[in-house]
Amino acid sequence: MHPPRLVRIAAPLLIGALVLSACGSKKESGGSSGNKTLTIGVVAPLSGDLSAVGNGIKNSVDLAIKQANEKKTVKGYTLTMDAQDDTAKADVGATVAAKLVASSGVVGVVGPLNSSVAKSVAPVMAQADLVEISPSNSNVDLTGRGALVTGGTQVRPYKSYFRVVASDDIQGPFAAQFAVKTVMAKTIAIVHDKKAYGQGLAEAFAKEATKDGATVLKTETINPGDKDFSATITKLKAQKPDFLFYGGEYPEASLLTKQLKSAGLKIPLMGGDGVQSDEYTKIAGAAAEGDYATALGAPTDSLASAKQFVTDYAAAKYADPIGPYGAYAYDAANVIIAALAKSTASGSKSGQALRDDVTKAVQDANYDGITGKITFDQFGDTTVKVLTVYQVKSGKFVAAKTDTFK
Amino acid sequence: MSLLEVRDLRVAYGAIEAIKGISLDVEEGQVVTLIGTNGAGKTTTLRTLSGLLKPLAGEVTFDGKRLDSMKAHDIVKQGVAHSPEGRRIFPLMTVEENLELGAYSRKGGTTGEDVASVFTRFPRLEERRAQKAGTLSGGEQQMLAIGRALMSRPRMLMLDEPSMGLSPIMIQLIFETIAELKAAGTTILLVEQNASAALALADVGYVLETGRVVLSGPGKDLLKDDKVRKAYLGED
Amino acid sequence: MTSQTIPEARVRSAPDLGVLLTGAGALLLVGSALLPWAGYAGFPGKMTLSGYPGGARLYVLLLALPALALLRPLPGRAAALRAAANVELAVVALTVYFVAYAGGGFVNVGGGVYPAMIGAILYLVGSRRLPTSEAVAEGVALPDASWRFPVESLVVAGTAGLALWLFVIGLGMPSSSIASGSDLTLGPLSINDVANSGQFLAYVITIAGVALVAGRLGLLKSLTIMTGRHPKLFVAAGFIAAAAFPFTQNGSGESLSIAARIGVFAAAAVGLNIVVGLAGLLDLGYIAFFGVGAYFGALVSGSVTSVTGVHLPFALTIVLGGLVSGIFGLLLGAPTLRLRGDYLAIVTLGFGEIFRITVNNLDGSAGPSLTNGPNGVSNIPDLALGSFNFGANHTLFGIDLSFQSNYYWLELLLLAFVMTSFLRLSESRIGRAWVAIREDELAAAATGINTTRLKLLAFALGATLAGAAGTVNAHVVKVAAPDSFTFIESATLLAAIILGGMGTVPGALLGATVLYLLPEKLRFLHDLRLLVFGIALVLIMRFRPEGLVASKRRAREFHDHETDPAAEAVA
Amino acid sequence: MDVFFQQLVNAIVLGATYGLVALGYTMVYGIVQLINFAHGEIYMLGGFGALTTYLALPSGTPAGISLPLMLVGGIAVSVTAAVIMERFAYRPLRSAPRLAPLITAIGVSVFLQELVRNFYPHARSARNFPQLVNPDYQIRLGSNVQISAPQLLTVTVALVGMVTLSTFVRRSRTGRAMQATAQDPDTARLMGIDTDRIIVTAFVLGAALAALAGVSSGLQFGQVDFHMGFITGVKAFTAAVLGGIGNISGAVLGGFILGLVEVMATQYAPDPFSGGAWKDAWSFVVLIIVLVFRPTGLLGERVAARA
Repeated sequence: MHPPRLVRIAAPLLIGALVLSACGSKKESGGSSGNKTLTIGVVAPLSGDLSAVGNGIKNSVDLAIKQANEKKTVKGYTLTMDAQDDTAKADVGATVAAKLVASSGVVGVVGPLNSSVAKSVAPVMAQADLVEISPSNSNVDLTGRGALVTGGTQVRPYKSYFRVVASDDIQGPFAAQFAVKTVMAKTIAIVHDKKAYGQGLAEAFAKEATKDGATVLKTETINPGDKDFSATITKLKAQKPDFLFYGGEYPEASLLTKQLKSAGLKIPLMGGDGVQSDEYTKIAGAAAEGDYATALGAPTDSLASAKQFVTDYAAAKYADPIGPYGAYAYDAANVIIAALAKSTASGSKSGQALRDDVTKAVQDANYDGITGKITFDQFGDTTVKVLTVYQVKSGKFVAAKTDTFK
Repeated sequence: MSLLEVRDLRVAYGAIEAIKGISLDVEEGQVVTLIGTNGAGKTTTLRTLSGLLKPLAGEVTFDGKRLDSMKAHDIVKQGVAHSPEGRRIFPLMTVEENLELGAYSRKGGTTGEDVASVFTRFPRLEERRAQKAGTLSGGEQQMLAIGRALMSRPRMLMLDEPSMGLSPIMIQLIFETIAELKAAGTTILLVEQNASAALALADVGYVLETGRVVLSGPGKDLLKDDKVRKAYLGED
Repeated sequence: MTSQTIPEARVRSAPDLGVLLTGAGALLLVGSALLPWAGYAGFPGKMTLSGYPGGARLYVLLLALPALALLRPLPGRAAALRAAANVELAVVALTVYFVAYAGGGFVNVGGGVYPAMIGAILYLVGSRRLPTSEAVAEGVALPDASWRFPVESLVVAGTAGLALWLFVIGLGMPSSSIASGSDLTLGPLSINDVANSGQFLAYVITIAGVALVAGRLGLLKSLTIMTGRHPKLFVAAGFIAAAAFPFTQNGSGESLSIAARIGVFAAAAVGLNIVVGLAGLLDLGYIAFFGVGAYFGALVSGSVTSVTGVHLPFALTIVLGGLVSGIFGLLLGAPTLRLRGDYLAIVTLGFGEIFRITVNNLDGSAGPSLTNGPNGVSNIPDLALGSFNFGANHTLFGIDLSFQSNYYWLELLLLAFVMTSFLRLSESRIGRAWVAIREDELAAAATGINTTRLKLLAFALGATLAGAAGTVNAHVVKVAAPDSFTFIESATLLAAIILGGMGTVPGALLGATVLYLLPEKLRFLHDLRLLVFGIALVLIMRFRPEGLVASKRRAREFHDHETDPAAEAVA
Repeated sequence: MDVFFQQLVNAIVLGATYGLVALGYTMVYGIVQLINFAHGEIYMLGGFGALTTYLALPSGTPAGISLPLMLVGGIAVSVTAAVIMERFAYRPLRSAPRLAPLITAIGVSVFLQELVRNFYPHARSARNFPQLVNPDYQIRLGSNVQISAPQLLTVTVALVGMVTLSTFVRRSRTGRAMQATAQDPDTARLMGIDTDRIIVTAFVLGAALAALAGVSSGLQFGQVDFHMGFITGVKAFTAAVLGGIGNISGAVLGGFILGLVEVMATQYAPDPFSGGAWKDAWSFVVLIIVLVFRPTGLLGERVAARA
């Protein structure tokens, strides 16, 4: 008689259990050192098209937590990470946010990547006063800045939401001023990927560039995931631009600049912090030479801590690259860790009291990060108005100009 | 030993047994016919013999080889050709291409001779050789189906309802063709609803009822049988 | 209740070896469940305690209980015990494996593990030696007596409650890497991932095992007879149990949030089931109708990001959202429904994409200003019914309820409404006409059914239900953005009803639950999550191509197909 | 006018890839009525197969040697994957309800993407693909109209692939058997055709052509990534339906029309509905209009649907 299927599966499993686990050392019963545990959550797309960027964020937070545990930054506590995959979708974001809120050990969250996801995550976090720092959201509405653009008063929509990157209405105009006043661009083509980040940035750029006197061509869009942009390039080429601003992220930007140049339209491409990545120069190769990208803060490669971060990240052998937002995520995590250290120093708190304290501590943060000094205004926006324009020289982004946005 | 021996064949569709144990023999050079009402299991028998259906039980032996576990495309290679019910010609191919496909099982070798002989038998097809088969009339399609079956140079030809849906003139023509084939020594297993014409031609006939053989014998005898006359020839 | 008279000869005078071994195995297992299984703290279920069958030990105990049947020969007991023993071995092996693995080695297991392993093997060996000639268990109905109704009602209601309770326990099992006092990490997986996933797997296997045992003993058949006699009671009990769910959550919103999402997903799946399951129209763009409802709901929600500035009462919003979506269904359906099968599929896919592209573009720059483009309509305010604010936590009967429970109840109402609509429709004349169209459109037309009008109706009704679900969902997730309405969403919905079993309500519910929970509970696999999900889809279709809950009708069709693709050939 | 002709060139290049991938959809669909959603992933695997081959070759191998080897490597990987997929995922479902294989196909598609993402080294973001054909090498077709060398290669490979396939299907014995199986599988078996083998052949041919498309896409854009198959897959499927699914010339025609619509919508569609943001919507609008007037696609001839 043949043994039934379950036995055939279970028997090897049983034997495997014995064999595999026969080796191993006896552990003292009663658990570990008596440290209490606090958890930092991460909300980012960990699967799907954006998984490389999302995992870069997750890994950077992981690195920050490991280093904090080694240095015992938060005394008496061990930090762990709870990374949740939002699959870049708003509704999934709401669910994982509820999940993080529900686990009392979670005292702070880094993420999410997408502004659209943030809009469903932030309300849930605000409800529980669980602090959330995004390493990448730049949409103006998240901190109520949208009202400023239309001339209203700014009201903070989510009381526990913070971000360490500049909103579109700062980064875009900063880039535009550089393009028009420093590069002396006259006819500017604008392309974006029709996503919240890309479009917001491109529109802010276009507005400022027009104001500064440049001719801005009708905005063109490309679809994320497409590879062949020749139709758009042909259309632009006929209008003879001398500068191109791209709102979007590096995967499309690198292909765009390559195709731009091989089509004979040899003009510089400029992007925001979504483009300012080593991956961009790696993929685009020689075509990227002379291109520009902006990023918040002073040049990171001038800071020893930033260099150390890149080295440590490489040493940890993560499967995914740092990506454009890894450094910001690392800083965001460290801001939360610093806030934790402060909140727990005065005595052992837990639950809602600790969350409230951490949110307050983040609001008052004054932290020297690898992307520069981090402080927040009353709406959760970074107060840093220092931005840097980078230019690709010999295959690397090199700081071209650092300035305070006015 | 007969060319085709079927022993206690049983076939089911899901839980419904359509053939409940049929045995029959076809001798080399004979025309054998299966008659019966709708649902008696005639077509199912042919489809099982050619391998389109898998039998539940029973044996099918053709020229000493077991067919019951063979796949349909291998059975053709044994020399069993099946012209299916409803003709089932390939509508988007030309008449000539349809015929060529009939010879598919004979790997290599020329087909020109066979095509020519089909055209001799059915001059109408030659006129339409380059026409899409789907545009032919019903009778022409039936000629094509028979011609296509002949292309494999079968040792036994199975014809399923060749007269169905045709005009009286066409029916006559088809039966003449079968008679000619018989005269040329072709072994034929014929399924027909037109029982009188079939029995008149057949050496042996089997009467099927709800999946069983209820009567068998020489075609001429069956033609005279009272029960058969009542049930299948519409006589009182 | 399944006892029947057993022929005297079958009852052996002396217990045979099989009975002895099985009994000994079961006793060992019961004993082992009372001993510690882990030599270290941290594994869920207080595995270091003795005298307390916590965690997976409870499952071990539970699966040993069928051995009580040894005391009295019941029909089907040998088969039942064999099933129990198989599952028991799997649970023991799995748990030992996970305890040892999470503990860093076999040396860290507790003393209860050894009797458990020996017991499981004895149990299995013994059960395989039991005499098999015993009668097969039949489902039994209670005799017609005055006490039948109350007893049956209790059983039926209890079953519904039990099923939901089991589901709730499974849902509540932690599956993420939230720490619980350990600092160990094992490669990419934390110790808690391992432990939690081990316990979750053991739980799922145990439930499947208990169901198998009950099936072998004829209990499931009896249950089917009873629930079949009181269908309304069964459904009502199910809903009452579901409605009570938030009271079990201690004010936490996590499980409720997941359950609410399953609810809205299931509601959409049931709606799609009208189009695909009943009328047989393959729709690959169904999520667009859901999106129409979501956008409509968002635009009239009074959100500051809505260009309309309108704030309608929510009850009106649902109705109008459904209607608007239904009108879109008519517009889509009218020109395209004469297309056949897969052509219709690609057209619906196309419409779905056109919808997504359009809402992404209606932002005033690439098109007229309506939807805020990629930013979506966000900051949707919480619902308020009079003074009751959906966004606030409440206390009811002294129990804390997180704000998610308000939305959960809303989704439950929606689901009840959609399910009722589906059942009413499927049993109506229209429903039967749809099935006729699905089976053979030409024949249906020949019997005088106006196929075009009915197909259009199916499309419009499906769209209406999706639209209503969409308006609700917009308020739950607080944003309507184009990202949520991609082709993958439509494909997942379609997969839910095919996986569950087409054309049935329980199928759609189960499919939606499995498809939603599977990736959720696979989160411990981190990067390999979707990989395993893909394999799971392939395997489920491989072994249950007719779906998990096949309607009797479809199961029959499927089995006809198995032997003969051309069933018309019986001549 | 230059702009128009340049856009025409762009359209042909774009359409060539769509057409090449569409052939795989159309062949498999024509024979087993299965929408093989995982076909886009076969295209992706072709690109990765070629990349692997390139990396395995000693550096400095001349393009004249490495390019053909890469094609072979890409085809080998795609074909192997397609054969395994057919054998273990689809064949067991041949008599299952019609929609079951659709879910299997989605499962296979997710599985293949994740397989590459997780297990191909550094494939989580795009991997650079060797630019063996210099994209800066431009061939002038007019005063201001040009085509780059990799684009020309894409078109050439596609045309050769299409012509070879259509000749094979129309002239060869196996091709005839494929046609017969597509029109009537049962009767095809009665002709002595091993339909199982024919189905595998359809998968193999489709995979080989998809691999060609995958490799030429890698050469043209200088990168391959794990999700490149999804969008191309959907577009190619659309192209196949547009041309009349099951019809080989139709798939090619559909591919080119789709390319043309996308490119021309980018340039010429009336504002504000022009540009990349709307081009895919235009594609589907054209598809729907075509199907409303020709319910079986442009060249679809099967009047009496068999499914």
